Order: sequence, then structure tokens, then C-alpha cells
Amino acid sequence: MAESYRRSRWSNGLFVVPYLSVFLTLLVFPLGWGIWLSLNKVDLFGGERFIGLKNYARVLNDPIFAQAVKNTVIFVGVSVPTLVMLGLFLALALNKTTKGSSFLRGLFFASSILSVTIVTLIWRIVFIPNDGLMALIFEYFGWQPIGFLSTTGWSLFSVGVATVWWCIGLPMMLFLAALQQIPKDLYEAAALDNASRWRVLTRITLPSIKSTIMLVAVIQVVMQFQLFGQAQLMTNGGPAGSSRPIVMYIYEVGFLRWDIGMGAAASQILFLIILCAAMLQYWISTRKEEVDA
Amino acid sequence: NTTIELQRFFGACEAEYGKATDISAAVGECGIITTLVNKFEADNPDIKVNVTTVEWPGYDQLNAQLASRSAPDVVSMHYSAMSDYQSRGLLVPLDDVLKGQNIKASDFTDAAISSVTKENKVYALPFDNWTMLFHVNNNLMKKADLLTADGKPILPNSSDTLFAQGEQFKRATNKPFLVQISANETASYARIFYTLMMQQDSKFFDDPNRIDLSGNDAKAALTLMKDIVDKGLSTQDLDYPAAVSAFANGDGGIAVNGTWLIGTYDAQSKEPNNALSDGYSVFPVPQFFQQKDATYADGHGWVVPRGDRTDEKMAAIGKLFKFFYDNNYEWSRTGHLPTVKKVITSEAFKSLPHRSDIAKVATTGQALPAEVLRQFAIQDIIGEELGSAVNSDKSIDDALKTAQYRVNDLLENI
Amino acid sequence: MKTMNYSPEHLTSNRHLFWIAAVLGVIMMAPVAWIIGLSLKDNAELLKGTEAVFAMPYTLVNYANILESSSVFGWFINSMIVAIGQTIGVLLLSSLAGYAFARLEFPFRKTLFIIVLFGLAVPEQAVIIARHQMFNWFDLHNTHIGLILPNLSSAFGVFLMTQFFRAIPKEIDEAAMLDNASTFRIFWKVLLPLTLPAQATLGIFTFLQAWNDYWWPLISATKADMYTLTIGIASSQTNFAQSEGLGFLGAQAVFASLPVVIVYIFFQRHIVTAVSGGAVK
Amino acid sequence: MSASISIKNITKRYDSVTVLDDINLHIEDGEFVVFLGPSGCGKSTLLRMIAGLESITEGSIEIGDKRIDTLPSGQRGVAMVFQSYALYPHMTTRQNMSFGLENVNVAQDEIDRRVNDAAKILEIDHLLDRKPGRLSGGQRQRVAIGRAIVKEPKAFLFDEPLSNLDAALRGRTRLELAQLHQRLGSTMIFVTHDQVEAMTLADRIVIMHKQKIEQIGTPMEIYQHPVSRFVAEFVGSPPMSMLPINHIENTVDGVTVEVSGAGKVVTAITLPQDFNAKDAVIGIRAEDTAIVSPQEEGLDLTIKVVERLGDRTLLYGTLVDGTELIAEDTGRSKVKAGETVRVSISPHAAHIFDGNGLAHHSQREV
Amino acid sequence: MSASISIKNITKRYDSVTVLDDINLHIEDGEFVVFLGPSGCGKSTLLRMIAGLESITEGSIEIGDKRIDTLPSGQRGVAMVFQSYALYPHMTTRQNMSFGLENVNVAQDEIDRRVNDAAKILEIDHLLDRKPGRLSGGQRQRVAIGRAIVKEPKAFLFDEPLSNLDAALRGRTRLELAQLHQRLGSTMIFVTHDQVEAMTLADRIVIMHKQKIEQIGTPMEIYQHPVSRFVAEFVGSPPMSMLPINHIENTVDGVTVEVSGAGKVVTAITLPQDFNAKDAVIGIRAEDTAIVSPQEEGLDLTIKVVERLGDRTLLYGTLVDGTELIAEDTGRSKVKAGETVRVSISPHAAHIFDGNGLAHHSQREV
Ligand SMILES: Nc1ncnc2c1ncn2[C@@H]1O[C@H](COP(=O)(O)OP(=O)(O)OP(=O)(O)O)[C@@H](O)[C@H]1O
Ligand SMILES: Nc1ncnc2c1ncn2[C@@H]1O[C@H](COP(=O)(O)OP(=O)(O)OP(=O)(O)O)[C@@H](O)[C@H]1O
Ligand SMILES: [Mg+2]
Ligand SMILES: [Mg+2]
Repeated sequence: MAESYRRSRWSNGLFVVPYLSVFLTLLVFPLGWGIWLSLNKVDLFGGERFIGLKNYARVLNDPIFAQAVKNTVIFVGVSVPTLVMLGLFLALALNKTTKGSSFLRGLFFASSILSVTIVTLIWRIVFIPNDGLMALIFEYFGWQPIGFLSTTGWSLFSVGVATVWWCIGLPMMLFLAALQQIPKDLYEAAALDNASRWRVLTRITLPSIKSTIMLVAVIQVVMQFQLFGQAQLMTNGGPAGSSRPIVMYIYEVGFLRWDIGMGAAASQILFLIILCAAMLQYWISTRKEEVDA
Repeated sequence: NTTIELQRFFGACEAEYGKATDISAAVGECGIITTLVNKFEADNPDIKVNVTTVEWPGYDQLNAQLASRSAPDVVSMHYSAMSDYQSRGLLVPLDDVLKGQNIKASDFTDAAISSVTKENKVYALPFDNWTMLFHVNNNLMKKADLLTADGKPILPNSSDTLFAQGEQFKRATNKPFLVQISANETASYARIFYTLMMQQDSKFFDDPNRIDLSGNDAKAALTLMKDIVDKGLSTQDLDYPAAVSAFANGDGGIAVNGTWLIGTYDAQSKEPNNALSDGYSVFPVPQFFQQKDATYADGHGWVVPRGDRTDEKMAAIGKLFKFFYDNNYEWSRTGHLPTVKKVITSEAFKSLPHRSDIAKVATTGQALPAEVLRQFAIQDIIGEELGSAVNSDKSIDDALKTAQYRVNDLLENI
Repeated sequence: MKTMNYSPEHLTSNRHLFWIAAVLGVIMMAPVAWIIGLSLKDNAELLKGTEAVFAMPYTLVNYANILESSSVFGWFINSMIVAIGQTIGVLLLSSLAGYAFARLEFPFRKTLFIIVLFGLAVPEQAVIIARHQMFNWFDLHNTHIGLILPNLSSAFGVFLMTQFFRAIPKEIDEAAMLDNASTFRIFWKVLLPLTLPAQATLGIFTFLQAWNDYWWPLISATKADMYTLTIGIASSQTNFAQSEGLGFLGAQAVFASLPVVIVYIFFQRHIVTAVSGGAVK
Repeated sequence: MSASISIKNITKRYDSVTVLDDINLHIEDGEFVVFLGPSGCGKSTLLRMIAGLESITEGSIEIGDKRIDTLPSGQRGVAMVFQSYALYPHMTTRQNMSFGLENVNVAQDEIDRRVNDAAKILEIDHLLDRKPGRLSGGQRQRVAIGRAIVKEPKAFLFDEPLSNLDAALRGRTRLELAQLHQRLGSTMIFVTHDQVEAMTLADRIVIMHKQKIEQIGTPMEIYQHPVSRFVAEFVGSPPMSMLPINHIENTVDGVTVEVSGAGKVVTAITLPQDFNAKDAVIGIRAEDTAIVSPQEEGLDLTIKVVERLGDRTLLYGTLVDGTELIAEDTGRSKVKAGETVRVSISPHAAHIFDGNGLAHHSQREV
Repeated sequence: MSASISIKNITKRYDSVTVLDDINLHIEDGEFVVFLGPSGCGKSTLLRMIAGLESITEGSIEIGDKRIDTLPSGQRGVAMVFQSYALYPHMTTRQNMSFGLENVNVAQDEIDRRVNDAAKILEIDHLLDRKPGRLSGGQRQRVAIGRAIVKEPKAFLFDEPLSNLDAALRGRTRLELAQLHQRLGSTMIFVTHDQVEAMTLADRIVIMHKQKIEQIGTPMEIYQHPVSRFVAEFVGSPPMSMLPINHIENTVDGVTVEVSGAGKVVTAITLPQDFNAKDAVIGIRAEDTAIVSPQEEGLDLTIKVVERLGDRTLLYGTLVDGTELIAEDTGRSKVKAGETVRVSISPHAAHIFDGNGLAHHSQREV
């Protein structure tokens, strides 16, 4: 007896073949190779020698790496909530169809299109002592000038300011998209329910875009953990390594010290950290969902 | 017809010098090197030089190129970075090339030729030597009553005089005495530190595989650097470009910066109505310690990375090197010290402004031992650690200890 | 009698918030205005103090200087080729894969999708060295292909397109199936046109990312005639001796951003709706 | 608790488009009023203006003698049930119902009492901890009503609350709504374009058409005495058949009209002197026809489509001259498409509409 | 062109859940068959299995003697109209209709001919260049049908195509569909859970319930002779009233049953010997009742809700013992909620259902 027709078939898989081949050759394979390198004593120009987990031990024992991890975690811990909350605020404020708000939407998104070289150039010129915009403002108000890029504490903050300025567009847009999906009649129902603005925000709007908030947070965590260009170009990780992020550490180890094995080991650790952070957030969000249901 | 791929830093200035061939009219590193290459091409119609400008210092790119065996034919390189490449066999020895052009090792200054000679082979055409200098704003010094009768600035010759003059200067002008780079780039900390160490005749790199910063010399050097800042004698928070323009704006008395700025500042001083008008002079870093008159020096050379090249191409490279050699004087107009003996002793050079004031760095200039690898990485580590001692609360002992630990860890794991 | 009626406009809007946002917008613009101001000033004048920005005269000399440097246009073309090539590639691969993951049934579909999702978390640093070596083998450095290829592996596009394809009602492709359309024809003629807003969204993101990419072009495009605009600008920035004037730097920043800003201004509405209204209606 | 509603000279314009033109309407305390009209006639707009969700261009609205169009929605004391229900998707049924009360700081035990009472009335007590996503259409609808009930409003407003339900559920829910109104005795306004809903629910129906109110009356009045051809055709399913009148003859009892394809029809309708006979028609409802044996007097109808509704059968056919007529037969009718049957018309039940659409009815009560 | 369809021993399981259990059905060439059943009974699944959109767990399907369940959807020669219409939003009406033909390389002039013909039949010729976004619900529906027609399929499959339309349009479209079937004479399968649609459209109705086919028959058979209590209650609006039987007495003509609250009812139904009297009920349709004057014989019904449908009036009430009964009166009924009226029941039309839900009908044709 003939088989009746089924929709599942091997040939359908052909559609994913082009992507998968790129994915395997340009991501999975290099990743595997990177892992292999991390188990070797190897510099930029060869000299491969298997040394097991020694590179990892060196990275994990390196106080500079610890400092970089701390810097990165602080940076992510501050910049991501800021991006999420500021993005949310802007989306709420600009969720209108007036000319003014669409202009502002465009404006806030515009910075995202600039490249990191430009962004850091702009902010360096803003932050430099004496001639910078901040210096002028401080001078105008007669405040004590601050070395934004050269003072421990302020340097990471300054990198953060530039980062938020640069990255705020995407969260805002994603939130706007989510807000526009909320049916208008929910707000009408709330108006009839005598809900105050605050109650509408906390009980209607925010719960409705909960999943988007989560999505934005995950995207930003993954992105901000990879902080590099801003720190490299604005502060060069300084002063005293107080703004050196993990990626910069990897860069320095790999390209300045030529220690590819150790750099690879640090890369894999970063990969692990990002993966864990993303999974943790995903897990929290889905678990909450289940409790709700 | 041969094409030479030449890769260099020194910036791009196509706009101004893209077609210029009049070398003597060019000013500044970028202008002069661009014009030099243009002129060479004009003189040798059968050789084309394809110039690639890289972001300073360009070693990431060079590494990538070497790894992908697509390195250019001629590359600008610091003497201090050469060991890394040479020790890996990534550079081509140039003895034959130079010999083919009738250039002898003895034509170069000792400082220059020794910097590029490894294992008895010459690996680069030495192009210049540079050191850190004291660029002085005479106009402000005058205000602070720090000029001699014949209009020369009175410079400190010990830490005590430094602090005294600094105070005097500050009182008179309400400006810091020294203009130093202290943000973003930390290389200048390392260079000053090396200088101070050398002046104490310190043997901190006796063993090229280990640094020793545990002695009193290191502590003394760093203490001096920190005191300058603590006593408010230095600008703060300036990054490289800001420091350069701060001095040009008259925001401080003495800029601690490299030879390469002489040409620019001198040009400025010849224009009216600015902070440096008729009031610029430049001197080697004074001898703060009595043991030895020394200053840390490095230099730029031209290397040929490993690769397959035809004889014809090698000959063309030889011609280019000869041309650079012949025009060493022109390059020295940037402020760098020439590497060719007969240039440094020539009248032309000596009559360049200020050159007599700094002539002695040709002999007092001193590099780290050539066997020390990863000098750029080491410079970063030392700069960073010293910077944290100078600018924040890290104690001097701590900073030196970590610096030593980190450098040795690096060197051990090469 | 004319008493003011109550008007329900406030339901979704709030004027106070808007004004706060407007103030933030001004703050947001300040650095840019600052840079533009600097770029319009003569460098010599700025040397005396940057307050000069707030007063006449203004000049275009910095821009003129940039324009005269002939390489800029070459870099611009390279950036264009790379950004457009990458955009087309990502759209093509992601659409094909997204369609299959969202709609087709085939063995190991779910497993493969999860593996692809893991790709989202892989940082560039973890693969860049090996990639560089691989491109070496195939002599892909200093080619446009070499600059385009690496980002094609981005899992983000596949993820996004899968979501978009899932949002299209299933009946549409079932109708096409009954219309005897082949699987590929369903994809190409029926579903792909419906994902145009999504294509625009993904396309814009990819384009911007490619345009602004820094590290890979830095180590792959090592010949000046293969530089992208980002790398080219960076390479010409470090002229130690002359320490470019702030005005020139500002002009460079403005100039390098100009193409994307123009693209952005032209397509702003589409970009905004694409990003916000990406869902298929 | 409930109150009357007065709508006075309400006009609504969007820019230059007038959507409602000088509407006046008084709704008694406890009345169930249905706004009925074709799509786009402004029913929702009027309702939303009462709720305060749409601003008013001109005029005023009072609820129980108090002018309310100056107040924000929440303070008007009305509750609304939306077509889409507009339940808060992330809140449970209980939270959905409590939300409005919490907003005005009703004590927690009072809230619980009201929610539980309402849930009991609506038989959704077992659903109180579910979220809307896990409720069926009919259950959602009841939660939406529950949310309105707990507020003990002066008036309930419904905007096509049944249109998202399937036919069977719609019928059941309609019944429940009618019972609810009896139980609560609240003022209710219900918007629909489905005339069956209007007929079955309303105390009074407000027929809206072209920015105006066309007729206000009880369902019976509207069905039996439509003021215009528009109302006659809009209300009733199947729609009233309209036969063109060729000639009119006055008699003592009323007029006798000559209808093309049907000959003379004797009616009990008296027409005024200035009756506009041009394009006049006579209207006959399906239930006022009967299938008789071919021997009896009547019209010959050639059947095109037979619709068997079980309890009755509708016959769609054409008269000899092609005029369309819908006739009704019993549920057990044997008539098939293609046959020709004899149809008798009950003359007293006929209506005459003049060229302007104005209606004239039989004076005798039937 | 059209063909018969045979469904043989079809079973459908999702993992361990059986959705359809050993279904057998033969549909004649040119027949209009309606699948009717409550939500979730598997109607759509069965239809989609015929279309090839759902794989078959067991069994086979033939169209006109040819087994087709081994073929992909496109090659089965069936056309389907979806509930959501599933028009291609980016294509014009013409493109929507041509797409299927282009896929099988029909010549362009043949495509044009078919599209134009279909458009004429459906009166959408003026819409051929519009995209679906600019069509009304009813127009979209017609385009969806047009897309099916041009393919000249062996059978048309409809999955609740009317459920997205509003009530008025639904009525009209129903009529058009019936006419279309008459005109084309194609085999058509129509899925719905709306019994009015089923009754008015079907040649035969397939009642589905709990993974099985419960009854197959003409609308009249189903309405008048439901095989089970489920069918009797599911078909007909308002639903059949069910009165519990206390006692059964055999007579010559049939049985006389004693009904609580209603006393004795004489029927013409003969019951078998093994009749399961426990939980047996007698079923009465509203149209088989009549309101009589209080003097006449009948049951006293206290009216709870009055539904005026215009042409008739439904009275929902309770008998003396609380049993619910729905009665029907004329459209001009004066009965109000709260009144008690006398209702007579036409005994010949009653049905008796035993404890298992099995039906017994009067033997006499009424
Ligand atoms: N914002 C607006 N701008 C312009 N016209 C509008 C606007 N909102 C509604 N209208 C118009 O007002 C009229 C009345 O709309 P309304 O929604 O009240 O109709 P409705 O009677 O409820 O119709 P339906 O039965 O389709 O819901 C419509 O013709 C509509 O086009
Ligand atoms: N993918 C699936 N997995 C498990 N069960 C399913 C799946 N798809 C459908 N079902 C179940 O199969 C049964 C039949 O579904 P089907 O859609 O055929 O019902 P239906 O009769 O068309 O109902 P409706 O009138 O609501 O459309 C339902 O009980 C449904 O829950
Ligand atoms: Mg409406
Ligand atoms: Mg279904």
C-alpha cells in the first residue's frame, strides 16, 4: 500500500543549506578552531604546542583580566538598565503621530547610524579638557573641571555616556514597535476604569510590552558585553586599566603580546559569560511566564 | 616596470601634498614623506610606489598581513618593534640591498645602525632617531623671569630646581610649568621613566627576558614623576592632540614631547600673534640624576617583510632606500635626528633652527637592549602602571611591583 | 453656550513627557552641533580657543581639504560595495533559512534552529583569528568578497526572518500549495513579497552594521585601495606631527557620516516604520 | 444606581466631514436602547462620545440631570463593553474585574464581594484565576460584562459586543444579555448593525442613517410601521420585497394599487392627497405571503432558490415580469428550485412607500 | 470536470490524541455536502486531509476512482476557500486568480478567458485590478471563490468561508453560494458549525461529533429525523426543548408519555420493547407549539424572556415544575415577559430520546 503524502521531506532542508554552509564554515568551524587554539601555546606566527587548560589558568589568574571582567560587568550592569529605561521613556514620550515626535524619533535613532570611529571622535572632542564642550560648559558655570577621560571612575562613565548616546536608537524603536501593538481599546477601557496615568503605565503598558523589554535587555547585554571600540578609542582602557573591557584585554593579549592561545582562551570565557547571561535572562523570562499562566 | 608596495604611518595628507615633488617646500612628517615618495617616482619613471597609510602604529595590520602572507614590500617600523619580527624570521636582511647601493653600515650614526642590527645583520634602513624633548615657550618663561640675558630659557638641572622653577613659573603665569600627555596614551610615561632610569645608569633590563624594577632607582624615578604632578606643576587630563595644542596655545611653559614637533612649533613661532611667536626653543630632557647624561631614544626605520620578491623588485627597493638615504637631511627637517653621519655633521643640518641645542641627544640617546621583545606591549604595561601611580592612589611600590610582575609574566610566556 | 468639552486625547499621549524628550533631544544633538560647528571653523582660529565656534566667520576649508584627498571616493565605493553586498547576501540567506525554519518540515529542523540560535551569542573575538587564517588559505583577503563574507554567518537575520515568516498566516502558503505552486515558488512569489517590511528592517540593520564595521576590515583589507571608509578615515587620522586641528577632525567626522546620514534622512520614514511596524499586517 | 441619558444637539465633525448632525435623544432610566444602522453611520461614534472616548464638536450630554461631557471618561459613571472586549491580557479575570475599583480605592472586601457577585451572576466564578488568553470567546465576553457590572455604573454601553462570537454563541449570549438587563434594570445602550440583535434586545431601537436618527421606536413599531423605505428594507430578514406600483386607485377602505407582474392588490392604506406616485412601491414581508394551491387566487412565482431553515422555508423567486419576491412556506415545504408556485399576499400587511421613501401603513391594527 | 469523493477508513492521530476515528464517507459527483459539528470535532482536519494540507494517519481518499492521498496538494485537483480567504495580499484580484493556472503553465489567453468568466459570474470584473487590502469582506470572499473556480477543480472545499462576514452579508453570500452550486454543478464540501448555513446550503449534511460521523442525511432528514439527542439539540434554532418523561404508556397509534409539568402527551411514536426509559426525554421544537387561548387545552408556560424576531416571536419560559420550554408565537404577538400563557403542543411532531440519546420518531409523515 502506497504511503499517503507527507509534508515533511529532506528536500525542504535545501532552503537552509546556503545559510548553514556559511554558518558552519564561518562561525562554527572557526569557533571550534578558536577553542583548539585556546588549548595551545601559540603566537601569531605559529609555534603550536598543546598545553591543555594552562591558558585558561593564566587568564583566570590574571588580575588584569579580573579587572576587565569587573569593568565589563559594571559597564553592562549600568549601561543596559540605562538603555532599557531611557529607551522605554523615549518610546513612551514619542509614541504619537505628530510631526514633532516623529522628528525626535528620527533624531534619537540617528546616532545609531554613525560608526564607532566617528562616535568616539565626537565624544573625545566633547570631553577633552580646555577645548571640549564639557570644559566650556563647566567653565561657563564656574565648576571645577573634571578629567572625564583620565580620571578613574569617570573614564568608564564617559565611555558609558558615549555608548548610551550611540545605542539608544534601537531600544527606543523596538519599544515603539511594541507600544504600537498594544490595542488602543485597552487604553480606552482603562480610561473608563478611572485609571490614573501611573496605573495605566504600570498595570497596562508595561505588562503588555514585557516580552519586548526582555528582548531588548538580552540584545543589549549581548552587545554591551562586547564593548571594545569606544573604550579603545576614547580612553585606551585607562587610566590604570579602569576602563579596560574584556574584549580589549583579548585584543591586547592577542595582538600586542602576540599570545593567540591566551587570547583565544579569554575569548572562549567571554563567549561563555555572554551565553550564560543571555540564557539566564531567557530562563528568568520564560519561567515567569509559566508562573503567570 | 616595478611596483613597490610601501606601507607607513605618519598620516595622510593627499590634499596638500598629493602631487608635490618639491621636497624642500614640504613641512611636517606627512608632507615630507609624501613628497619624497612623489619625487622618487618622478625620478624613476619605471618604478611605481603604491603607498598605504595605516593607523599608527599599524602593527595589527602588519601582523594580519604577515599572517596572511600579503605583507607589503617596504614598511615603516620602530626600532623597538623590530626584534619581535626579526626573531621570528619575518624580516629580510638588507645587507645585500644596501651594499648594492653602496651604502655602508659605517655611513650611519652608531646609535642608528646598532638599533637595526640584529645577529650581525642589518634589518632596516635607519631613517631617524627621536627622543623626548623639552619644547619651551620663551614668552611665558620670560614672564616668569626664567630667561637668561641673551634670551635663553633657564632650565632645571635637578629635581629641586625643577620644583623651584615650577613654583616660580606658576606664580608668575598662573599656568602649569609642564605640558604632559596623561590621558589615553600612556607611552610618554614609559619614555620619561626609561629616560630617568637611564640617567641613573640603571640596569633594569640586564637580562633581556626579565625586568627589574625593585631597586631604589625605579622608585626614585617614579617618585619624581609623581611629585611633578602632585605639586601641580603639570597639566592634567590632556590626551596627545590636546597636549600638542595646549602648548601651542600657551597653556604651559614646557611641552614634554617628541622630536617630531620641532618643525611644526618652529613654523608657528615664525608667525605673528600667537603664543609661540618669536618665543620657541627646544632642549633635551635635562639630566635630573647625576649618574649619566642619557635620554631614551627610539627611531623609525624601513624594513622589508619576508616574502617572495624578484631581483628586479629588490633592486627597486634598493633604489628607494638609496633615495631615502640621500634625502636623510630632508627628513631631519621634521625635527627627527638624521641617521646618516654626514648629514648630522653637515652645515645644512646644523643651521636648521634649534638643532644645535639638541645635537647632543645623538650621543646621549639610548634604546632598550635590542634583545628585549614586545617592547610596545611592555611600554603599555609600564605606562599604565606608572600612570596609575602618578594620577591616582596606587602606591609607588605597588605600581612598580605590578609592572614588574606583568612584564615578566609577559616575557616568560613568549 | 460654549463650555469646553472634555477631550480624550490624553489616552495615549503625554505632553510633559514629550517636552522632556525634546530637551533630551537637544542634549543629544549638542555634541553633533558642536562637531559641525568646529568643522566650519578655521583651525588656526580654533587654536586660540574653541569658544570661537559661537561666532562668525565660518568656512568650508576643512571640507575642501578632505575632498581634495582623492582616496576618499575609493573608500566610499568600497564601503558601498561591501555594505550592499552584505545586505543582499544576508537578506537572501536569512530569508531562505527563515522560511524553511518557520514553514517547512524536514528532519532535524528544531535541532538545527536551536544550534543556529546559539550562534547569536558568539562574539566576533572568538572566531576572528581562525577566520583570518581561513581567508588566508583561500586568498580572500583584500577582496570585496573577503569583506562581505564573514557577517553573512550572522544568526540574527535568520532569527528575525523566522519570526517574520511565522507571523504570516499559514493559510497563505496552504492556498499556494493548493494552487500547485512548488515550494520554491511559494517562497519566491507568495511569501517573500509579504516580508518586504521585514526585509527592509533587516536590510537597514545589516547595511549600517556593514558600513560601520571596524575590526574585520582593519585586518582583512590591508591594502589602501581596499580600505573601507571607516578604516581609511582612521588611517589618515594619525599624523603625529601636525596633530590635526579640531576643525579638520570635525569635518572628517561629518564627512564620513554624511553618506549614511543622507541615506537615513531619505529613508527615515521607511526605516522608522520598518523597525516599528515590522510585523506583517 | 442607574440613570437617564439625554443627548442634546450633538454634532460631530472630523475636519470638514460631518459624522453626526444635530442628534437629540432621551433615554429613560432603566431602558434598553439599541442603536441600529448600516456600517459607518456613526453609531460607535455616538456611543464613544457618551463614554468620553471621542470629543464632542457641538452639543451636550447629561446623565441623570448632570452634564457629563465636560468630565473625563472615568468620572462619567458609565461602563463600556467593547467589540474586542479589550480585556487586559496579562491580568486574571479577577484582576480584570477589580482593576477599575482599585483605581478609585474601593475597600478590598467590597471589591471581593462585588467581583464574586458579578461572577456568580455571569457564571464565571470558576474562571476567576484564568487569564483572557485561556478563555473562549463567550467567556471573554462575559468577563467584559462582569468588568462593567462591578462598577455599578449609571449606564452600560455596548459596542457590538456579540459580533466576534459565532452564530450559536451569539444567540445564547443575546438571551443572557436580555436576562441580565431584566435582573439589573440598568440603563443600557447597545450598538449593532445586526437587526436580529436589535429586535430581540431593545426596549427601543434608534435607527441611524446618514448622520441622522431616522426613527426611534419599539421593535414592533419599527418592524410594523417603518417610517421610511430605508427602515423597512434594513429591518427584517429576509428583507421586505418591494414591487413597483404602476397605478393607484382610491377606494373607501384604502387604496388599490396595480403592481407590475402581480396585478391589483387591495390594501387598507389611505394615502394623502399630495402622494408622490413616481417610483412608489408596495412592500411585502415574506411572512405575509403564503403558498396556496394553484387553484386559489394569487401570483405565480418561479422559484430560484429554496432556503430551508428547518422551521420554515424561504422561497426566492421572480414574478412573471421578472420582479423579485421572497415568499415563506412551512418548514416541511416540498417546493423545489425551478418550480412555479402560487403565492397569496395578505393585503392588510402591505406597506406603500412613495418616491421619496416615505412610508404609509394600513390604519387598521392587524 | 467534477468528480465523486470517497473517504475510506480515515483515522487521524496527533501523537496519542485521536482526532478522527475510522471515518467513511462517499460524496457523489456534483453533490453539496456540509460537515457540521461543534467546535473541535475535527471538521477542518478532515477537510484539510482531503486537500492534502494535513497528513493522514490511516486510510485513503479517492477522487473519482483515483487515489489521491499519495499526491501533494496541488495535484489533487481540488480547490479550497479558507475562512480567512488567504488571498495573496500583494497580488491584484486578477493575479490572485491567475496564480494557480500560471503554476501549471496554462496558456495566457486561456487564463484570461477563465479569469474573466469567473469574474463575470461573481460580479467582480470591476475589481480585477485591486489588491485585497482595498476590498470589502464580501468582495474578498468572492475573489477567494473566484480563485477556486478558475482552476476548474474536481471538488471545491470550503472551511467556514462565511464566518468572517457580518450577519447581513453572511445571509446574502449564502444565497450566492447556493446559486453558484446550481450553476456550476460541482462537487462541494463545506465546513461550518453554523446550522443555519448547513440547513440552507446542503444537499446532504454530515454531522460530526466526538471523532465520528453521527449522522448523514438531507437537511430535512436531519431536522425531522435526528438519529440522536445530540443531533436534535445541535440542529435547529432555537434548540429543541427537552422535557423529562416520567412514565410511558403504549397505545395502538404509538405511545402516550407522562411529562413532568406537562401531564400526558399523546404521540404517534412506536417504541421498541427494549426501550431504555431511564432519563428518557421528549423533544419538542418551538414551531410545533402554539399559543392558544387560556380556555383551550395545553400547558401553562410562565414567560421569562420574549424574543421578537419580527416575523415570529420566541417565548422562553418555564412550566409549573420548572422545566424549560421554548414556544413560538406570531410576529405580532402581544405576550410580555412575566406573563403566563397557555401553550399547545402538536403531538405528531414530538420526538422521544432514550437514556442513551437514541431517537425515536413518529412513523407517520407529517
Ligand atoms: N478619525 C476619523 N476621521 C475621519 N472620519 C472618521 C474618523 N473616525 C470615524 N470616522 C468616520 O465616521 C463615520 C462613523 O464611524 P463609526 O465608527 O461611528 O461608524 P459605525 O456606525 O460604528 O460603523 P460600524 O458599524 O462599521 O462600526 C464613518 O463614516 C467613519 O468613516
Ligand atoms: N497540531 C495539533 N496537535 C494536537 N491536536 C490538534 C492539532 N491540531 C488540531 N488538533 C485537535 O484536533 C481537533 C480537531 O480540530 P479541527 O480544527 O479539525 O476542529 P474543527 O471541527 O474544525 O473546529 P472548529 O469548528 O473550531 O474549526 C481539535 O480538538 C484540536 O484540538
Ligand atoms: Mg462601530
Ligand atoms: Mg475548523
